[in-house]
Amino acid sequence: MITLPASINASLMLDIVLLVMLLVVAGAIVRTRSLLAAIILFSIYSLISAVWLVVMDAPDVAFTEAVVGAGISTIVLLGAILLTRGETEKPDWRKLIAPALICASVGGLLIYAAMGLPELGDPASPANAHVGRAYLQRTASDIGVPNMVTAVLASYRGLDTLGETAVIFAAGIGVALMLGFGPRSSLAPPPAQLGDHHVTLRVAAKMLIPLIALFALYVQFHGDLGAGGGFQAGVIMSVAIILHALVFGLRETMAAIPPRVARSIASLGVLIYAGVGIVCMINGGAFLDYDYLFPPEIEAQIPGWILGDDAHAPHWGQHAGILGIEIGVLLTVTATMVTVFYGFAGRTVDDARREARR
Amino acid sequence: MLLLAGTAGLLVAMAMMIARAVMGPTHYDRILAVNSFGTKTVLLLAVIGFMFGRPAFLDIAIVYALINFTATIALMKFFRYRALGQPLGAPPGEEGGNG
Amino acid sequence: MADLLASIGGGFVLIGVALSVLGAFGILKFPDVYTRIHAASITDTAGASLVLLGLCLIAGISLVTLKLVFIWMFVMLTTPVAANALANAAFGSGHKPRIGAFHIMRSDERRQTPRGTDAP
Amino acid sequence: MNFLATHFNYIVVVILLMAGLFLVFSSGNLIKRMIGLAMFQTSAGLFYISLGKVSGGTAAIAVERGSAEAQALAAQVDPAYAAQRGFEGVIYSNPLPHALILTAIVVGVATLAVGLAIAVRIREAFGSVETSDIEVLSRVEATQPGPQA
Amino acid sequence: MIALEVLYAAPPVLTLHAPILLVISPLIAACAAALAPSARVSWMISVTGSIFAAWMALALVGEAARHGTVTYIFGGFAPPLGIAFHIDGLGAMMALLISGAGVMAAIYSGHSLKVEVRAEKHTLVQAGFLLCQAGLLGLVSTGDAFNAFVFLEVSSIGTYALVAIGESRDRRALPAAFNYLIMGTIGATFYLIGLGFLYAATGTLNMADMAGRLATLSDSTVVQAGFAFIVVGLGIKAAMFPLHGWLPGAYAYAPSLISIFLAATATKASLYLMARFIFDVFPDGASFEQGFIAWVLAPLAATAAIVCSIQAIFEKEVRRMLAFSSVAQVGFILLGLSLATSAGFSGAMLYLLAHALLKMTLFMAIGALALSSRYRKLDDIAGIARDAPWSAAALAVGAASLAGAPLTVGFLAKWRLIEAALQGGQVWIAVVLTIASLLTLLYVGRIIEAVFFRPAPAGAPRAKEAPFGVLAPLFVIAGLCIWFGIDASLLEQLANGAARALMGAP
Repeated sequence: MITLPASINASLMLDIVLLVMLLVVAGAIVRTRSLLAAIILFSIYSLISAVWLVVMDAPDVAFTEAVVGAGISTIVLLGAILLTRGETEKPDWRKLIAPALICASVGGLLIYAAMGLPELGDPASPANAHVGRAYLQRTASDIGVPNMVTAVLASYRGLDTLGETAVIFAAGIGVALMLGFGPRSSLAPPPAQLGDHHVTLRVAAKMLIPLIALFALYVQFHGDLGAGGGFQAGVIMSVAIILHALVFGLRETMAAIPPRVARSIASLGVLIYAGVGIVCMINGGAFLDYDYLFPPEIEAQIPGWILGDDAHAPHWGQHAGILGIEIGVLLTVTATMVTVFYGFAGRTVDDARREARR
Repeated sequence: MLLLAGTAGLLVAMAMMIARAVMGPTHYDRILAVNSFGTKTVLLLAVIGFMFGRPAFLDIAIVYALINFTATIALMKFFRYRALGQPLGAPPGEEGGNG
Repeated sequence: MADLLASIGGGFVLIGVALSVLGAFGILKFPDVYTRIHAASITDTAGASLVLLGLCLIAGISLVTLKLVFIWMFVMLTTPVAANALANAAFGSGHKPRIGAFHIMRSDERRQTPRGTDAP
Repeated sequence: MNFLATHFNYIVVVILLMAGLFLVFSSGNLIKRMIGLAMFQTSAGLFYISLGKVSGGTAAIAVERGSAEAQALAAQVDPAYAAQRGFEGVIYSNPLPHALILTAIVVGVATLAVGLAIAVRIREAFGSVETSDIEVLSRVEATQPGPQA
Repeated sequence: MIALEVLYAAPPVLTLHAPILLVISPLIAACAAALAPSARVSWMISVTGSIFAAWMALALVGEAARHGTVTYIFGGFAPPLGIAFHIDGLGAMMALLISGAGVMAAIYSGHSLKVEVRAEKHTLVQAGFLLCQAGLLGLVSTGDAFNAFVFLEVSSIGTYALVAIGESRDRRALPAAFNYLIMGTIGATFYLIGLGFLYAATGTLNMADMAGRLATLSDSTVVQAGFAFIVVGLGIKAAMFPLHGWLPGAYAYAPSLISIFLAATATKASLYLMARFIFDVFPDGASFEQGFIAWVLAPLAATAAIVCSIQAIFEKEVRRMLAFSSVAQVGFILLGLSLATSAGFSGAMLYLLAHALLKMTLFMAIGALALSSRYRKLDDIAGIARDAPWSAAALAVGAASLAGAPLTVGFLAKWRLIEAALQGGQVWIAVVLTIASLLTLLYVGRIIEAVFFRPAPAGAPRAKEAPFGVLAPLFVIAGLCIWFGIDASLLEQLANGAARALMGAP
């Protein structure tokens, strides 16, 4: 009696309300001249889209959007405005005409084209009928994991995800090249003031950090059963490390995980991913063909009960392959996000002046 | 039906938070709004999961509850110290973190 | 039995949501940041607790309940701490509460106050 | 009007896309432009997700056939709709756009990080993150004789 | 031709996996370079990885010549379910071009980076360079449209930061890189949106499958919008005329390792993808496509060829001049493509290869001259031929080739294009090509005049000749410019194979 008979309509209602909220927030972001307000509103924007994504049956994407939009993006943006300062200048309205015209015409074209799209939720639309349906029908027999998004991401389109890992790695390299070198200020604790000892925060953080890390591992290894996976787990893990740096200071964190080590771990992750693919190649399959991850004589030795029941036995390679690449993704993402945070948080405006003079 | 009403209520509360975040007037109001918005999002995600019969989505709510905290700390440090990398002062007698 | 529990749970959810809405109303209407923090942190924790309790009743005993308990723990841990940090930051940066008989010490007086004491 | 109801998602997504693009083009502040760019990319993801929604569907995480959860999910679907479309049991939404957009979000955050890092260096080198200031300073640079080794 | 067969030879096991080895060898080398303990080691890794990729590209050229299209299926799932690489003559040619340019740039970087970038950053620069290479190689190999987006971004993200590190010599590198990032990301997102429309219309992401399904859909507004967004998105990435604003800065201020590699490959890879979509994926007879080619692509390309050549003439900074010239030359290639005939394609492909060679020569030579004197403007290198005769000679070869002097590869390529235009009955294209070539002569003349015939500015310190490590790759490429100008059979073979692939012939 609690579940709704007409939940289709409930989801449609939610869909519309959330989209209107998105519109309002987007409008506010465009209008505001305060950078900080824009950042705060942007984090609300990604929160709303995360909820909307859940309503649209995309919990994996919602997960990513929540951890990225509300976590990493916000922190990185904050770091950036700390190092740049300033609000935006009041724009000259004459300079807004051309962009407005471009956007209006592109938008008009898009809306006109969108009229030809199949209506929302049409199960017979080409997008849902062709390849999409094939994944729904074949995942159970091909891959044998319940989460079909993970199946598509890690196995059917595993090469995309290798590319994605490479993109993250490249971003880590980019930020390290930009901000990771040069002198670092002493990062002394701030002058003591009344009420500045933050016992509450330190205690809460000490309790939370291990919990967050544990939860990241849960997300990591639960990824083929429920929403989650290597990327989400990596971001969560990096958030644990970032929280440590925020509360106990960057220097402590850097002592535990030096920047160079973080960069090395990032490249190690990509290597692990590519390595899984190469092992498949060596055993006679194509790149990333996890069915060849183990030579047949070894695979025959693996009892089916390891994965719960005998029905899973033929998918042992798939499971192990997905596990392997997800570990690679986890390492790269964690290390890269930490590198990015080091880059932004490890600089101060003084450093910048010193570097500029040099 | 109760859950649907709950969802609607949470949406109303979220809309109010958006209004506060847009209006300001100080940045602290905005942070308060985003923090409170986050808590309501967590609840909404949980309720939606039940309403749609997929309570497994609670993971997203958990992760958001965790990340909300970190983001708020970052914002707080932003105001208080104008830097993200400094340690938060320890009480007298405790040396950890002063490095 | 399960239906009854579910109905009770739904009731809890509704009460919790109503609290949240009230809090939101407070955040919208109260005059300054401290009173708003006050409105937000109390209703958020209480509202969240009630909603999550209600959902627990609906879910029965399972992994889901455990997750709900985790969420509750995190909310209880983070919301008050964040509110504290926020008020601290606002106060430290010199925002004066608008209502109440507060006399904000000037910064030179503040330095003389021994560490660890609460603000007046 | 009917079009508005069935294509509401696409219209909103287009407006969001254009809001992001407008911010990129119109703002003089580099950080603000990066926020616009991030909005633009996020909204492109919303477009794909809208494409992959199936009415009456649920997330593409398989529930065990015949389990209580599966029965509850199947019961949510309007039987007339299911019969008309030839569905049986639980309906799942299309997982492919979800996988694609996961990748796209990752690309987005990578771009954001690198872009902001460059913006920070611009502030350090030019003392400003306003496009107008940077243009003026660059033009000054172009008229100076090149430094000799 | 026996010599070629020897070149193409690779052990069967490698040939079997050549498509993926082509892409992951630079990728793995990138990880190894990031882990490398010293700049020297990372340089060696970079060179090794690039050479291995080039070897695989050669093997693929041979395979594509023998079998038409090489298909490599990933994960054991046949497309459209899985991702597959489809490498035909065109893809193989592009792969060879990119990996060849990669090898040369990598060797060159052994010395140039030392001067341009602080030593502690070298490992990461090499890693970024290799990632960029891997991304471009993936882009030209893949048969999956979304996978192409991913590879496009792999190559772009690292490049943005690599352009920006040119700041140590000229701080304008930073705004240039930022601009590049904004425009590049908008381009990529436009591509993503366009692809979304195509996906909505066809339900697939595999290009071959998509082409089959689009054949009956050319009236749909959804498909047309998809076409528009993909072309504009890739047009930004390829610096198509009105969308080229990011390019001069990005090329001019980047470290020479990057500007050499980008000038030879980056826009061309996007151009490749655009050609794939226009001629392979979208139905050939569609009226919107023909209208686009006749009324948008060709006029814009012609404008680019003329306007950007003029801009180059009035540009004072050498590298920016060459960058504007690149935009103009992209116009040349697009004009060839817009003929939509076999001769036009083959001419355009020949031009693409020739341009890559000669632009590499020019950027390498300019980089070599800049090693000892940090100049920016044309006046600063006046009379430098006296101090650095070898670099200046190579510069002359590149410049002559760009101007289309006989006995250089540039001449042959221009000749083929004009010939194709006349054959196709498009006289105006031939006229535009001729005018633009004459304009090219003007700015090339300015460079030659400054370097060889003007006295050095009084009081300027004398420049030094570049070391052997820089001159060797420079002379290899400059030599190729001349060699192919005399005997272009190899280039023509590649270009014809590519043109055949675009025409859809087996």
